[in-house]
Amino acid sequence: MAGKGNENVTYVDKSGKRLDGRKVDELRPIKVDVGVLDRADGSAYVEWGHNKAIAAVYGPREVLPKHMANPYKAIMRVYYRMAPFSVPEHKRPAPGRREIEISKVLSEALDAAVLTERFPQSQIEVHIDILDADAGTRITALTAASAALADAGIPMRDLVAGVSVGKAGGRVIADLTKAEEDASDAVDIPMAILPSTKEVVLLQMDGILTKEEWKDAHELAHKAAEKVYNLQKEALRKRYESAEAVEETEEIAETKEEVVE
Amino acid sequence: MAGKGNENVTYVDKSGKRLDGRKVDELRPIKVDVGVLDRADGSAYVEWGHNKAIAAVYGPREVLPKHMANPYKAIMRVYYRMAPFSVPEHKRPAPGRREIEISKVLSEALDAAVLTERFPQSQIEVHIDILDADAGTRITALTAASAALADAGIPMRDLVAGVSVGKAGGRVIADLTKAEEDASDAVDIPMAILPSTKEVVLLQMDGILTKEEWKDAHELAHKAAEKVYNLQKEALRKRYESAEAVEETEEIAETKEEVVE
Amino acid sequence: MAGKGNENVTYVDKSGKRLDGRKVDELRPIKVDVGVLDRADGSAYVEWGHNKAIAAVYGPREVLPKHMANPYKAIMRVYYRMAPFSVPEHKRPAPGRREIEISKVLSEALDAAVLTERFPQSQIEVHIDILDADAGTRITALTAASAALADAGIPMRDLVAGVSVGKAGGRVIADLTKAEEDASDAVDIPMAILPSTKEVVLLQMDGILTKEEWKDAHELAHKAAEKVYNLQKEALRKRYESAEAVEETEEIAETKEEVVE
Amino acid sequence: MTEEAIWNLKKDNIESLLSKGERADGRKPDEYREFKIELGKYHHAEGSAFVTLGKTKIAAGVKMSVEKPYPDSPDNGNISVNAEMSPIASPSFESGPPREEAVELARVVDRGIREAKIVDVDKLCITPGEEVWTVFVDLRVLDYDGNLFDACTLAAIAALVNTKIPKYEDGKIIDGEYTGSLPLNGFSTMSTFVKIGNHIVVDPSLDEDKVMSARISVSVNEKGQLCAMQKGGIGTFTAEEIDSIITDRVFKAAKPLQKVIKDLPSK
Amino acid sequence: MTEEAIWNLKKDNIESLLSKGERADGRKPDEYREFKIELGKYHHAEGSAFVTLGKTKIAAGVKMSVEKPYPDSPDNGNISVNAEMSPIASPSFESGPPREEAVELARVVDRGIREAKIVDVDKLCITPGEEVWTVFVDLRVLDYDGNLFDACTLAAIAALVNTKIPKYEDGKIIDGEYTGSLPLNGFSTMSTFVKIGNHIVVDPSLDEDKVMSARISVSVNEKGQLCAMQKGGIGTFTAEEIDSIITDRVFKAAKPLQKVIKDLPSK
Amino acid sequence: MTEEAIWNLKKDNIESLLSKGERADGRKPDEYREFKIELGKYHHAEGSAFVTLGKTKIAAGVKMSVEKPYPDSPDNGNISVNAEMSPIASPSFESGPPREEAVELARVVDRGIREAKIVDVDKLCITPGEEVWTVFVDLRVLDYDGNLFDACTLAAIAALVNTKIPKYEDGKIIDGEYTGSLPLNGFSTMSTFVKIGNHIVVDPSLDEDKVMSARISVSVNEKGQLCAMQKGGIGTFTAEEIDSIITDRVFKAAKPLQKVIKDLPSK
Repeated sequence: MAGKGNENVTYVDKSGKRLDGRKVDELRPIKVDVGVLDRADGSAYVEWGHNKAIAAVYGPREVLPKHMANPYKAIMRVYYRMAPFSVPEHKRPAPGRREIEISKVLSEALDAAVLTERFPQSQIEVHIDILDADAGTRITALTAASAALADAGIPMRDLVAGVSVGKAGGRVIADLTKAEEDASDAVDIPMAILPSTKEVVLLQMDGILTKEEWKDAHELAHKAAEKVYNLQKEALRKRYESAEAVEETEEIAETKEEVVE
Repeated sequence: MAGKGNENVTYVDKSGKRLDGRKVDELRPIKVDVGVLDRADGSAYVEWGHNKAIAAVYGPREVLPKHMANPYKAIMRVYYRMAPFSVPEHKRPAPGRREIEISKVLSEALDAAVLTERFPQSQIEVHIDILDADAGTRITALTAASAALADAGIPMRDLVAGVSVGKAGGRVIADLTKAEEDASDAVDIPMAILPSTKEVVLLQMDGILTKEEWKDAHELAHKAAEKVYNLQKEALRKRYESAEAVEETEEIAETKEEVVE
Repeated sequence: MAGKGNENVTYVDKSGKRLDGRKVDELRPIKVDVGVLDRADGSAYVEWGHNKAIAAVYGPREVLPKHMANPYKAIMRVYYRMAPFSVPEHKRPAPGRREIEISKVLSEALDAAVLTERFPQSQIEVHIDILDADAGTRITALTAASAALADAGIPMRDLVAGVSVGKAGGRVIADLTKAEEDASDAVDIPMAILPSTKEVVLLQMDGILTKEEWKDAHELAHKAAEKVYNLQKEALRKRYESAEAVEETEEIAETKEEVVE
Repeated sequence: MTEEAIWNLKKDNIESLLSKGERADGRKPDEYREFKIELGKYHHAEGSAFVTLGKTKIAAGVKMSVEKPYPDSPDNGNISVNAEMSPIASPSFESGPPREEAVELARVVDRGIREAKIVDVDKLCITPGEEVWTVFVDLRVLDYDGNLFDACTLAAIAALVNTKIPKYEDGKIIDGEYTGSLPLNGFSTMSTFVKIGNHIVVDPSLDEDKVMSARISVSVNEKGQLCAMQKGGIGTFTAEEIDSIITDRVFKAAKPLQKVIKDLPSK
Repeated sequence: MTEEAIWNLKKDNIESLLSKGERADGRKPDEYREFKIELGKYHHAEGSAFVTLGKTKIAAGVKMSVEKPYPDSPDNGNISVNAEMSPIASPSFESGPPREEAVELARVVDRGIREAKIVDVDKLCITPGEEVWTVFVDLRVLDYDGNLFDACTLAAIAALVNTKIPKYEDGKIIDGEYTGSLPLNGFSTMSTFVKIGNHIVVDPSLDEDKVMSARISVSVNEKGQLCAMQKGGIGTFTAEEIDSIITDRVFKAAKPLQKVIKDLPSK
Repeated sequence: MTEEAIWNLKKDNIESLLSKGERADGRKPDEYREFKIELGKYHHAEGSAFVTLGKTKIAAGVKMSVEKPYPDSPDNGNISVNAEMSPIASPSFESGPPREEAVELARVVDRGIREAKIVDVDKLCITPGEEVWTVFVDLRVLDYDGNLFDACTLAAIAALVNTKIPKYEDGKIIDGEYTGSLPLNGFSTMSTFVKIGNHIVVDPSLDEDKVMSARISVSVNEKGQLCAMQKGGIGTFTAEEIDSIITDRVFKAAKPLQKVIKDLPSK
């Protein structure tokens, strides 16, 4: 993780403020919209600081090729992809090794939450497009994916809240920006948590950290997860209300069509 | 389309002659040979100016993988490929985006002519190799493909005649060469036409054209298609005559073989 | 084959000694170990001069996809791969054209020895990793593969002995090193032989050779094959003895496990 | 009922409406659905646009990159258009390398821009023969509700209008600093007509896209000239149908698009 | 019995043993299997190691190559780790391009080395902005008997310790001549714990790898600091489990590995 | 009858004929079918040939390209042979990247040319260490009626004989202008023998190719020296069979090919 940051940068000032004015445990602004796409079975759009991710969910549906199916549970297939314009240098469209690894860890994190045993022989697909990236894309993706799964009506033990904690300029902080990740002592710890039970379903770490710092970071992560969880629930509540309204309208529309036919 | 041509080039002189001596509505020399390959179900070789294309047809045959089959009609699969030595700079063997797009539009143009509904659950394959390229390869390919389909005995509503019209040096002309495509105001309009009904099954355009120019170009295209059509029919007639002769010989050969066995 | 070797190098001196002290018909040191891997059905590791190859065998097992199966015999699938660190310049991990060709000729050479007709509808896989390369990797690979097939209990008409003969500095010699392959008149002839019947199952040649030189080289090859054959048999004999010991142990272990369950 | 049978029923229904001069969503034959353009949504892109056309949604982003020019045009920058039709947008799209549909989409949008000479590539030279700007336009289809050609062209043109040129010093792009807007000459729009039975309508909805027999996309510049065309589909057009679209209907249909594009605020 | 059913039985068996504090092979929860490191086996590699951990076998080789540096680090060399999980090692591995398991393995091993700053990339510059050394570490899994993460990390680190820098003159690497050993700062080891039922053990055997619900790999440097982590598997860890592993168990478990790595003879 | 069964019948038939010293098409064991070479058919190629051997048809084209030399041969040009076995030529060929048959074909043809040192690569240097000519020989199999090795070698050699070197000025190839013919030293031909039962014949027809158990291709230069060999097929040759082919039969069989190649008009 350790970046090439100028050693003279003060990542947390005396009043406890960070480069962008946040407190050490403060998250960037997060916006969660659910049901943003028409064709997908479920969808969500998340803005998290400068990060922007859109997720679409399909399923449970038939597994192709069939011999890949699991007779005991649904298989989760997650495709995390970065738009070529989402990063400072134009990215080639084919998925790189980073995207392949992140797709795998996101798939495992979501699989831990989804009640896959209810849908044997089937698959659930999650497609995530990162449209803008600024440190924290995988947790933005995860937060969107989890909300999109709920939007698709896929039963889950809990929502999955993505958070990131870490270190910059000698201080343990929550939700690092790219500028903070460039600190020479930077540590980035993306995590995903099932907030109700505080179970950890994704955990990665890059950078040098002591045991003591880990304890602080870990505590910070669970607090942050709680906040993300509330935003997800709020977005789903809104969607549920508006969906009910839409369904009524659709019923009327369908009635009309029948008349036409 | 617009090329880097010298503005001082006179693309059509006062007597109506073009750089290579042709009149504005005159096509380059075209040669159509049918039944040129032994292993394919049908084949044709077309020379059109410097362009050289060979087409092989297989089918109707089984679709693999099976789930791609259509229960109502045969599917058309067209593979348009350029030999690495067919162009000024050595081309890599793997198909590029241009070849993929052209394969698609050729496939649609041929599908419009073939009575695909007679062969549900099956596929018809057309493989075309461009051995020499000089503006107009896709219509050379299409003309060869259409003749090869007829040679394979695939029923069609009509032959498909490929033509190209366009503009260079301010004049609407038929069948542009590479030199004409390099004009700074060049427009290229590859088309494919079912000559009996004048239906258009392929149409692409690159370059800036007015409505009025379009009308002239369109008229020219239908006239040109008639000429190509006659050449195709003539080649098939020749093939049909010689094929009858060959079939008689083959029957004798088969009789012999039976004796040997 | 002909290399860029210094013309002044004496590849065979007056006393008949080569650059590394070997006689013209002498092979480099060869070490054959059988049963070196736990998970494969059969395995072998061969060091041949600086060459190091490890081979794993699986099968006979089901063919996937099924329509590739042969109703009359097992199909042989051989994957010859070079480790990126096995050659002077770091090699990309994806198999190159050389690896694809060698996999094919090794597959044919092994197929000639294996009693494939005993296993219709099935496949036998041989995976070979070259960990160090110094002229003669394909015959090292073949020698390992053949021993691994025997270790897997696959019935064969005979073991396949890989050898290489050729020419350097005007002399016909056995088992060329990379230094000898760099001679300006170098000829390399990799061969594989079924020693019992002296049948040839692999033969390639690069470089300029006269008929007379061929005769000498051919004779040398059969002598060398005999030596390789003895080393393979010796290694299998050792393995067989120790395997019997191991099997007894395993039986005891299995008995224990049953008690535990 | 099989999916094929359902589409045949839908087709009959759409056709019988069209016979009465009606479309399922109440539009006239040459009328576009509502569309909306949002500019500059993506901060890492040098220019970007988010376009909705009906429920079709496209995210377009432009990245500028310094590259070696092609030997035959040492003084010109380059433009490259790519389109991704990922399963995000439709249950029938597949993941993996771009299939022929996505390749055609990208190449047709590219020609609509390239042939209209919208990007002034002469002004994108940094050092002749050494360094020029390449303009990468990437299109992500996010929701497929019909007519990707026109929606993607709108998004690409809008993203180009929104594009700034990064500051380039000592062989490096200075992240977040810019030296001006991308030099553009006019604009173009693309209008796609589809044939259903013997009826032809512009801006096909999803259902119209699925049941059409033939498609024609025509690109028109701000001067009312034609600048690119592409016919698709396994059906045919008569010569008269083609003439009617190309010399008349396309210019009427394109008006609302042209008006909006013309008024987009440049960077 | 299906394969799935067999694994469920195995899982029950392993769990019931773990409830009694026992493992199938007699180890304690935080105990590694026997491991062995052989250095310098492959003469074309600039450094190499052959590692066995239980019956897991890894061949690691390092090649040094001269490349152009990345624009944002003109004075630094680079390191690149790749892992091949070919069918040589297991009947369940497939040939072809690396699948997500092999990509994850390579990237986690890479981070365990990179984040611990083991290779002194500042000293791998030949000409700033022009030529730097790239250190290619290639891992070949030859026998899969569980716990590839720790075995591959051991093999990679050992191969680096064994690495010499080739002589480089007039733009060419002189084959077989060297100018010194690869500059290293300290070392790291990786320790992988798996959860089976509600038991957690280090260094999973093949069976433990197959029946585990969740996995966590923790990389620790020679100073006792954490330097990389990766959770895997579709199961979960409680916050307490994580803390116990990260702040306590990993340091105890890693001791034998650290001792051996520390004493490896450098080139 | 299955396809396999049909081939077994054919094989029996071919073998019983061979026992009487006859081939299905009336040839003697060491006799080639009729062949024909047309030169210079493709105007964009620097050299080209269209070869028919029986009904097998090959189009070969040569393109010359300026490239950076390999570091270990800074003064030499390079040659690269590629072969495409597309479905044009046979219902059993598949489209897609070259399969192992096409890779082997290209590499064996390449070695037959390279090892005979036909192309004088020393004379293909433009600026040592900077620019050299690469000679790309591309082979398109258009009709597969047996014996691709010999037909492709004929086509490749003929295309090389037909090749002119493009004019190269100021870092650019001048399209359509040439400075002389490609410098060649002698030539080679390839002769392929197949074993059916215990009979061996040259220049296999399609049926002979399909039923053969083993194949050997031997390349011979104009001085009567051997310069490349390749055994194929899952059958075996005895030591005596090999000797008979290599030291005797190949030289007789190759005569008509060598005569025609020798008399080809150079550019």
